[in-house]
Amino acid sequence: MSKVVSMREAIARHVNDGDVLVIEGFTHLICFAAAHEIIRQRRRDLTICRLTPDVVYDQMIAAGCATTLVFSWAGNPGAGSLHAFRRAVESTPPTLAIEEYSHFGMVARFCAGAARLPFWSLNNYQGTDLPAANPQIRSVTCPYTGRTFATVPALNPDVTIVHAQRADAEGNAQVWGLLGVQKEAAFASQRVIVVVEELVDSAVIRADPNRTIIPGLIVDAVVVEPWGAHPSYAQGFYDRDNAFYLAWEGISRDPAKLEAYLAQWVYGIADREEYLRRQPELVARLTARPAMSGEVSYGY
Amino acid sequence: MSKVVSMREAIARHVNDGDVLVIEGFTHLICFAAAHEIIRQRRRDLTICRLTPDVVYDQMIAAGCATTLVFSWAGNPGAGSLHAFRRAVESTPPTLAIEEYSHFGMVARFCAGAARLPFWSLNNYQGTDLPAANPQIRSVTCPYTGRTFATVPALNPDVTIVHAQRADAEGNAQVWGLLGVQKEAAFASQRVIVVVEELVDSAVIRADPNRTIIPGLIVDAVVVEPWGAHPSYAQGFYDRDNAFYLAWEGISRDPAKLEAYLAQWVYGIADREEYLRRQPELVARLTARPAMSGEVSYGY
Amino acid sequence: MGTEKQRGDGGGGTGGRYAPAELMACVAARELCDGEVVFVGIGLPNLACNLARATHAPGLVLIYESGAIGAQPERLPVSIGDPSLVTGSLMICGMADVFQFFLQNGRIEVGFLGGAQVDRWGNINTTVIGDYASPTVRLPGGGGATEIAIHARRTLIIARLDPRAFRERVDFITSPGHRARGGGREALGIPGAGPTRVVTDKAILAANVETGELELAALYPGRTVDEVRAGVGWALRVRDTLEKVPEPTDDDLRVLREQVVGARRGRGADE
Amino acid sequence: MGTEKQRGDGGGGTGGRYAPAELMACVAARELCDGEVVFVGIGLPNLACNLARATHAPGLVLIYESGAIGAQPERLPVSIGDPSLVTGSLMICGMADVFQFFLQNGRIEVGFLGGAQVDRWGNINTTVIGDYASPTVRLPGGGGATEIAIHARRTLIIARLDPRAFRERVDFITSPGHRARGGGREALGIPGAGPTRVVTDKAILAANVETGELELAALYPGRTVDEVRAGVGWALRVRDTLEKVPEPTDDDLRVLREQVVGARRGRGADE
Repeated sequence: MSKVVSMREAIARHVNDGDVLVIEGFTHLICFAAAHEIIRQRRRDLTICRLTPDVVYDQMIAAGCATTLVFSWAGNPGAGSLHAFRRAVESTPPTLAIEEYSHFGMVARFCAGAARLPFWSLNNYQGTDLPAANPQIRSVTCPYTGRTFATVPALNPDVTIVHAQRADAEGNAQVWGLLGVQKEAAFASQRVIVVVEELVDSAVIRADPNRTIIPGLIVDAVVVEPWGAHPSYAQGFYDRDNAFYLAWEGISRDPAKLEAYLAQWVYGIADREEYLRRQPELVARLTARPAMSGEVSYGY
Repeated sequence: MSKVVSMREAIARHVNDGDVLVIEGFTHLICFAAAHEIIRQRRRDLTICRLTPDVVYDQMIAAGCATTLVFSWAGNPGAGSLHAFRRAVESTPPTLAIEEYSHFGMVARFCAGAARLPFWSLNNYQGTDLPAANPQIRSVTCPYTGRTFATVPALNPDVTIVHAQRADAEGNAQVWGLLGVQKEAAFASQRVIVVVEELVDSAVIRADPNRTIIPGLIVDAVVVEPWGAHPSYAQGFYDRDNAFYLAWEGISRDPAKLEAYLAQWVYGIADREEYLRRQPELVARLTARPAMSGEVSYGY
Repeated sequence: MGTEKQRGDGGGGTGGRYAPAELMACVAARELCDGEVVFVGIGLPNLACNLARATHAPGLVLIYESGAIGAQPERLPVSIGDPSLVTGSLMICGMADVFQFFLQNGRIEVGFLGGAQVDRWGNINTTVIGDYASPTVRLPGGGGATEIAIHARRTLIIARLDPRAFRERVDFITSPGHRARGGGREALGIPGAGPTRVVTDKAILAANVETGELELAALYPGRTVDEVRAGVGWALRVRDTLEKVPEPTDDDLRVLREQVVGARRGRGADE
Repeated sequence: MGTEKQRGDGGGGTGGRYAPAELMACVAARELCDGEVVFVGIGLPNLACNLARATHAPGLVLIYESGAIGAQPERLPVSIGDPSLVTGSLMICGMADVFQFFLQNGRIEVGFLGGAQVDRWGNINTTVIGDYASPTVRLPGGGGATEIAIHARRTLIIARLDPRAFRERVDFITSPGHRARGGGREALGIPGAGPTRVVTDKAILAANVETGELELAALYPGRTVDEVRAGVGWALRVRDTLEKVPEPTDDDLRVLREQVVGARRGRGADE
């Protein structure tokens, strides 16, 4: 049975005020379209979790959606700072609570969540100030060696939004290129929204089942949103808009400019389709040139 | 630099008497060619580990290569018993030592080994007699909930042999279809031998990097051995030889027949090439019919 | 478990219209609801799941511990890792994901279990007959049956009645039932509900909701309580009102024989 | 760290034949041996690794924490997850594998680290200036730098000399050096050897094999010990015999400018 709905409907149905929300994707496949709809629907008191808050969460922080950020690296990748984030945590008192790990720690939290274990063990954090800064980083003793290892608690979001290159109507989703922690985040979550560049027939999925990273049986809604990851990218579809990431340094540094950006590109438009219609040069500038994978046979 | 060697050379160089050896592959891609060469080279005192010993380890047990078996299910999949195994453990005293887990337990042991953690935690074994039968199954207390969880110790083999559909000369190996625990076993191992149906140019690997499950940087030797997994199968290349698995019930039940089998099909031949030359009907009977995956683009 | 073997042992059903194995497959199939996520085993469970998928439960999601998710086998798989489970499936994942992200995660709604020995609490032994250290008969072992018994939201046991199989006590607990080593499921922190129903060749046993003890819940057409009691090694309780088990319809049998069993286009053993 | 920026600030080298950033990239490249497995960061480390790969270390294996293994970027990646790191790489894996199976497994031979603050023991702070709870300047945080500092078999630090950066003590230990919170690496059970060399814009500092303290080990052409001391916030020890750092050859500079930096065929920022 089809789970395809509009982005408006998916967010309205599955993202509530106060939720623990994850929009994952490491540089690749970051679903800005979902974040913009959450901002438009004025969700509040969210705990937003990502390894790299990135411009996507800087926008949600600026829009007042979030009260807490769980993260491991809060910069603008290759371009500078996330100034909305910095203003929030550098003000006294801070207007945003933070819970901080390293990348490995965040990955381990998603692994534990996906495996439905309350903790995950890792050989990490010795000699650092992170455990003192975050009491959720604890330890266990190995029953074989007697050595102690760090632990992080499971992260089980209320809702996780994953952007994928393609899926069928039931949400069997395929991703290639960088995988980040999309699979772990989806399995860890109570609800899952899959957003895709392309809706395909199940036959396309079944022709190459090893490419499926998220099975439909854990998916609640499927949204078809071409260019939904811009200004991040979708391997095989469009390139990263580095110009925008660099421009964000200037936009986010000035609260007035940031407000103006949100007014024009988020509140001021209805949906991603209008977002694209208003900047037709994107397609010409960023559409990917083909680089084909070749085929394999699944026959027997 | 190329790591391609003959099977004879790979086994002579990398498999020693007394080693902890893993030939993995869950029903799919079980490297019988390597097992037969190990038998031919008369390795002794091996600790052999697999989720499913399968016919491949029944043959090695019958040939006297192994002193210990680490496993989780010792049947002939879909066909009956492994009688060499049963004779060894049912005799008094047993002539084969065993260390037994469930599938999940074995998988967790490989995960710990691959992550270089001495243990792995799982929510399992409550109410069963397995922990009493195997004191290596222990427990830890969760530092967040206070609940106790089972643990298994890391498995770090001396050498792991993985059969793959294809790899380049440096051992960057790609597998599709059932993946079993091949990746985890390889990363857990001190030495890795990759055996492939097809040696390909690195350009083929680089055209579809998401299919690579084992990177060349952890591989010590690459062996090109078409049909090296028969009577198991290689998706896209040849089907499982169910007739042989069924026949093994009769062969392995009778020690004389088993001896005769080893004399004719292992000791009696030089290598896998001769093994194939002597049963030309295999190719006609088991060659896979094509079922193509379709292509994706990695462009940007 | 080859199907020929069950066909071979002659119809126990009315007028030999079907073999006991066929009846068991049809009864087990009816235990599955459309859209459920099922952890499938080879043999009778595979027949039952594919029969259900071909009849009343087209939305059944078949998951095999080998890593095939949403499999649509075009032949009757001889092994749990048969290539026909891969071709045309919705997803293939490594076994670390199968056990951690699907099973331990609680995504499996129904698991099938069989066994050489089953006790009155639904504990199952697939490990050893006699002493573990010096066994009379060494069985294959647990495989995935231990974690399936612990994590599947409910399990169905399929086994033929025989007092040597249905015993007061099992020699070794491979898969925990309702009262296992150390106590009940809740006390042991076992997430799944355990074996709610046992499909045999003559009747259906079901676990008592309070005690967890297996009781006679339904008789197959033409079977008597005494026949069933003769196949069970403990004083079997009989429910006051027994469920009716309808005969397999001609349709069920046709689909089972033509589409499920007959579907096998396998090579090797299958030709 | 955009390369323009370093080009812009005018050649500190002899006759302005090269920019400080170019010199740092050339020096760092020489620290890498052919065939080594390197965990690459964006900016100078990326320049250094790709320069080494294009000159004396064609067999260098570049691994990015984003999951690209054996990357061959055809343009200068602006971010660590740039699509050019994926196209034509040897393997793409999830980040759970990157951190557990590659890094924690001990497969990474060299890791690059930078930081706002570095102390005399090689401890690095990329988290916060001032108090953690009420920061003066909130920095991005550790990202992968904590686990790289712990698990890479050795690390190279790249940073410009500045007494505000090279301090007696760092405000926060994000990445442990040779004497971190709670003691030395061995006592803390840290597997990697830690920061063996620090590549700056004027000199190379190296860790004392016994004490782990960073000492002046090599001066760049035309630089003096006093210049270096002026950029370090503690009483810097100077080794009796200083290594010689050869000037970048014209070949190095040509490859760096044409093949590495000039390779960028990126869009967006890159046009």
